[in-house]
Amino acid sequence: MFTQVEKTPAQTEQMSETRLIRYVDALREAFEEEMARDPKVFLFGLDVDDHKGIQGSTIGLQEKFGKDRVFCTPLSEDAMTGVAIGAAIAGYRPIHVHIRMDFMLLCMNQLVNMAAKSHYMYNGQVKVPLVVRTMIGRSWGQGGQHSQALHSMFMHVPGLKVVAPANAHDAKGCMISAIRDNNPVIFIEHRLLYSTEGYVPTKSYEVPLGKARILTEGTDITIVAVSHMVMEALRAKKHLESVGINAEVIDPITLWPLDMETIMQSVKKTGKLLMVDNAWLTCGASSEILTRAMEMCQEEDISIPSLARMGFAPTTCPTTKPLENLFYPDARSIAVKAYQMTQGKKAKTWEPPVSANTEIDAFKGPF
Amino acid sequence: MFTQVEKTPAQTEQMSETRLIRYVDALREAFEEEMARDPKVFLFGLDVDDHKGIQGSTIGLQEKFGKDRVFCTPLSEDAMTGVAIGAAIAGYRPIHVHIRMDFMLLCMNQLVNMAAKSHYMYNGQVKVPLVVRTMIGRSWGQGGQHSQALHSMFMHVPGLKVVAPANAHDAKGCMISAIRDNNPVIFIEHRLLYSTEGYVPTKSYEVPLGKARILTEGTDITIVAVSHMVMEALRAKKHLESVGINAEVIDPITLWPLDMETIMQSVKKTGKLLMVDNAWLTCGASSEILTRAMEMCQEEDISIPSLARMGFAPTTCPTTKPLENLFYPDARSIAVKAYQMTQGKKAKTWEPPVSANTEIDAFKGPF
Amino acid sequence: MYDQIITARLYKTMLLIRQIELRIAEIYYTDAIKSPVHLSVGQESIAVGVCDALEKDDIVSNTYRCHATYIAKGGNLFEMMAELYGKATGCAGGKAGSMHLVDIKNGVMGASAVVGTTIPVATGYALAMQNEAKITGKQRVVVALCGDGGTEEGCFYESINFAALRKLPIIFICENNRLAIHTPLEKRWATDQLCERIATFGIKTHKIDDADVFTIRDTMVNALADIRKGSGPIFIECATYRWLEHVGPLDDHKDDYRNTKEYQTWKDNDQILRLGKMLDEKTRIQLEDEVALTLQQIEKFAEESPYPAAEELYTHVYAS
Amino acid sequence: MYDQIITARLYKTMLLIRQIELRIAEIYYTDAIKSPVHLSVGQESIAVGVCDALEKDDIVSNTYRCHATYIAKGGNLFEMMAELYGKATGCAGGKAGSMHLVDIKNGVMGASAVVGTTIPVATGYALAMQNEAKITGKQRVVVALCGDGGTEEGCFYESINFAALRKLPIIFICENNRLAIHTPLEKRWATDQLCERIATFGIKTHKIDDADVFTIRDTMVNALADIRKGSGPIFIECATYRWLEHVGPLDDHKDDYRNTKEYQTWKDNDQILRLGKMLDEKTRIQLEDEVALTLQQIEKFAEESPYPAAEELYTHVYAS
Ligand SMILES: Cc1ncc(C[n+]2csc(CCOP(=O)(O)OP(=O)(O)O)c2C)c(N)n1
Ligand SMILES: Cc1ncc(C[n+]2csc(CCOP(=O)(O)OP(=O)(O)O)c2C)c(N)n1
Ligand SMILES: [Mg+2]
Ligand SMILES: [Mg+2]
Repeated sequence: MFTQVEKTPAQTEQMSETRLIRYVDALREAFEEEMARDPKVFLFGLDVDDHKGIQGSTIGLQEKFGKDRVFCTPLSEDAMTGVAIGAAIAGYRPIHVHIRMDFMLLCMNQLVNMAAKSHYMYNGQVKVPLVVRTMIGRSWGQGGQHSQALHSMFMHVPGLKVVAPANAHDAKGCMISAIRDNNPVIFIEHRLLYSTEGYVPTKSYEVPLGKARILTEGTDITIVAVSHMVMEALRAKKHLESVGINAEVIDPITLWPLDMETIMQSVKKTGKLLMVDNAWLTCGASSEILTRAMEMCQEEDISIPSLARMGFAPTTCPTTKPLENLFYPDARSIAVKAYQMTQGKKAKTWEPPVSANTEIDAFKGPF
Repeated sequence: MFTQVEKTPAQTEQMSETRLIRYVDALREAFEEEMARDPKVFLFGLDVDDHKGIQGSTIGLQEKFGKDRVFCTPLSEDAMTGVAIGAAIAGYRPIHVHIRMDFMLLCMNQLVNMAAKSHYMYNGQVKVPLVVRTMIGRSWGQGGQHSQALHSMFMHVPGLKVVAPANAHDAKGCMISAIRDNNPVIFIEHRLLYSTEGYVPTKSYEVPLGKARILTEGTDITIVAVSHMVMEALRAKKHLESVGINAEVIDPITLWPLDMETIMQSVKKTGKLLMVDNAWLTCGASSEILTRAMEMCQEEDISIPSLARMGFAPTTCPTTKPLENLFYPDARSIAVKAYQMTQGKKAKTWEPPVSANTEIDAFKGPF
Repeated sequence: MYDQIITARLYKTMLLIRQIELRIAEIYYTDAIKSPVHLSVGQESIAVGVCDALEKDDIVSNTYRCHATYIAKGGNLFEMMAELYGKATGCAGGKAGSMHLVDIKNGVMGASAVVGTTIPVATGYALAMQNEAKITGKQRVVVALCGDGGTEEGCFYESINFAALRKLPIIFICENNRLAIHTPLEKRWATDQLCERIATFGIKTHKIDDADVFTIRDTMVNALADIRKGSGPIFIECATYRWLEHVGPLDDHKDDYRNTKEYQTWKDNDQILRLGKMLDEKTRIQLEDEVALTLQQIEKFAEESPYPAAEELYTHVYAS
Repeated sequence: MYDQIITARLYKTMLLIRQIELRIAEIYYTDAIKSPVHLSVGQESIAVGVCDALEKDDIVSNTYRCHATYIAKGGNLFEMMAELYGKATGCAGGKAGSMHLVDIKNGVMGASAVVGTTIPVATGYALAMQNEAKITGKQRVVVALCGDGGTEEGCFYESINFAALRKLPIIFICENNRLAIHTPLEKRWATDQLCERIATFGIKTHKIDDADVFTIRDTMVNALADIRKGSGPIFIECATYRWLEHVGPLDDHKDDYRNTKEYQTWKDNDQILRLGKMLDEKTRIQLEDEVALTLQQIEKFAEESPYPAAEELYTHVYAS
């Protein structure tokens, strides 16, 4: 399996004991603990109670909590999202699951017109404590309709929170926070992260929404990466080390609200910000983070650092492997970009070695 | 009525004769001319054939072109969008109408998963020449679900074009271009623009998609404004003139593909860019335009100009007038912002006079 | 036959709705209400027949045409009027306006301006109540109202299927005025067999053609008894007629998109007139006076209430 | 009874589908096909019974489980196999993969990986054909296929209503294998009365329980004749059984989410076996040889074709 971090920040930060477990199991623990703690929490969606249990993340939960609290639904994403909202308004804490983020396009109306607006529109009379789990697909020919990462659409809308943890520790801690949060939280998982392992405390803990994490410290450039791109950025950091460049890698974890303070502290130190999104660029998280960085510098009258971004190619995602590989940023392309930013345009070109086999190549399903 | 421009660029640019007509009538002319020209063009959607005819923009069309080419539908936004896509794939050129942009959240799946992707996913075998008309609401208590401007969600998705003309001339010319375009075009109208008048050529013409327009030349600051905010920006320019500041106002017209060249030429001249979006800021058109401006400066090694943005407050739109007024940027707040940008932070405060009655106050429906 | 007490109560509530809405129409020209208003004038018997059968802790979910049900369910009238005026004392502090009246305390769960979208939300509320009843032993019920147009949205069928599948404690009510804005049913429905269709989901259905407030109430009483025993969802289609324009204060029969003879038939069938005649005059006049007084009070309250302060723009974006 | 020519044709096409899919399953472990494959093994009679009745310029729209219909409708087999291999010579140049086979020339309008979403698109295509027929005088027909799961999406009902309302030349076919991934029908449908429900839209319906390829074909022939005369839409529900796992090359009956006895019943009812027995041996062997040869050829073509060049990533984002 692909272990993400040798020394996870989780490990040092938490006082309690930790174990090395998979992202998907960390999620499962969060559900199990929170459902045991709070009878108002329930989990539903297509396939949550079959023998595969959403890649294992829901296995055993129906046996433990019964069919009222863990159940599958018809294929009706729009209404089922409304159902989740209604139950949340009634005081429950639903967790609704979509096995692909692409399918959330079917329930945008409920999420944007209803979930995001109810608390404000009703002037606080109503709360919508809802978690919408959704998975970004990638690799093995998922293609145009099974690979989209649409977080910027949700970041755009006041009233929604958006979180996209990239390791097992944050997956569990953010899920617990999301379940306890009184707002609709779009919880973004990534198919390729599920089998990655990380150190996770044995005791329950929250990872606060709205707080970024510095994954590795560095002095030469700040790389902010989202979701699965965190893994690529950490690999890129290794490449960069081999040529004496010391990158600080930051995972915003929560995409909305954004913790720009942590990012800017780093950028002030390094003078360079490379934002690597796991999504298209236009009107994306990348444009927002770069714009805010620029605005904050102007505000404080400091000179604007070198800013750049990477993300999906501006195309639909193709299925065939050679084109799919080009569609995504990877450790090497990130390293090269960071190299150019630190060495200046005239630096000689550099080709990092080809990466070893990663979770991307290893993935062959199940989908 | 509120005439938008004294000397419209349309007038000087076009060789043919012009008349002063309303935005909504300019649209109607576009439909009538294109439907007469091309039998494959048809127009459908809720209410297109009632006696009010989408604020008048479709009146008389059913009488002229028959019920096969102009017809209303059941309230089924999702499927009707699919129907439009299917007809487009079959070689027709549908124009589908939504009287509120908010309702497009019901058909995001069809627009993003189907319309935007078909041409690419089928490697060119299929084309989707589709126009989706959609209207931004504002004023008179439209509230949270009748006032949204979601263009950034569509700009985010490769395969869609997005256009938001702000005057009668561009409304007609862009509509003609959109109908003739072989891609899905999201055509954004604004309720408050419908009754504004502009000079429109008597002969048919296209306003090319992807080309911005400099509305008024200036030397001190570039103001880029979207949709109805163009009117506010033009009023702000007047305010600024009274204190000796000369603003260049640019309407991008097409939001995707974006004409950054025109914008950057202006910014290089003025050294200042204020982007006034008619939408929320986060992951919006404003972040994209500012980010691109910054990227282009870095690319060309020129120092980054002063960049700023304004848009909707980061809240749901409230209905009550006093709060609604605060939700939107207006001529005065734009002027003040531009003033600060040109005069520096230490400049003494300036309060432009209260604006005369505008189309915003005049609006009382019909909705 | 209904006793005088119930008749009086139904009459008063229908009259209250009618008078409040006609007063809204009357003062609309003053621009005190800066909000699109979708009036239910002529349709009152549905809201009243339905809500009179409910208990306070039962729930209704509404469309943008929500005044009638809000009033019938016992929503706070002062807060309603203040909301229309955009005042801080409104049920949503002026943020929601006419299309989104809410009063959770009195079982009004809100309303949406996007047609159909409250149907699944109400269904989810019913799911919560079904679970809740397993603990409390008391089965509260949700009523989800929608127009004929609302039944054309996909989420209507999705909700119906889910509610039937899980036997949820919900009553779906279609207020069928055969119009969506100006478009008649015939241009939107392939056939008129809505109840037959819903029945194929294993749901008991009722079609009420004459808007008789007693029939509606009786149907509800029986439906509620069944549902509280666990029957699962029930569907009621009520024919009705919208007297005024789709949105706004006016009579628009001059616009000639609908039949004035039909209008007359429905006016002759007006349930307020009918019940008024069933009451003794003293009672009737007393009720009318009470209604008139309430009207004055709520209007005064709305007028005199302050607008929300500027900082309210930024409150309640996120719940703490 | 069907004559030998038709029987032979149906047999051959079903066999072709079966063999191509089994071959896909066989070579899947080599990773030559880097794509999720949703095989129709066991369900072939629907695709073949349906498409055999169509003309070349009629259109089918598909779900992600689209190999069978693509083949039955006459989609180019070389381009199909190359598409699965992700090659430049594929029907979509490698950009679409197994879930989105397309061949407009042969009337395969594409397929979606998002359940239900092709149903309205097919409906729109039918609308275009209805208009086109007014000029050409020839009524082409669209066939919209979906699974039992697909009928749970709101857009299914929205499309059905619209198609019935406008009497569109479309046949909706539900391939009811009673499974959505691993979830049985009973957990998704409130009742099993789909045909009854669709009938309330004024649509003629047919329920075929045994997957008999001749019955399916006959039903289609009659339906097409009616539709070409302007009858409006027709709905056909075909029971069937998926032999292999939802996605991927394996038999997953060991996973114990479904009934092996049912599996055996369906295997005994295999239409390929049945028709094979109806043919004289010489014909059968000849057809089998032809199929085997085709298989070899298309596999070779796919293997030998080049991958798309890097710059193909950026082509066809926008149409010119
Ligand atoms: C999803 C959506 N589509 C369109 C509209 C525009 N619209 C507002 S009211 C209405 C008619 C709805 O008719 P019906 O459901 O019968 O309710 P009624 O107004 O007759 O009470 C329409 C089409 C909307 N608000 N929401
Ligand atoms: C909108 C949507 N929701 C969920 C999925 C995940 N999913 C893929 S196939 C499938 C089952 C569909 O069942 P059915 O329509 O009966 O087709 P079958 O696979 O049986 O042929 C599901 C739920 C999807 N692709 N699209
Ligand atoms: Mg109606
Ligand atoms: Mg199935």
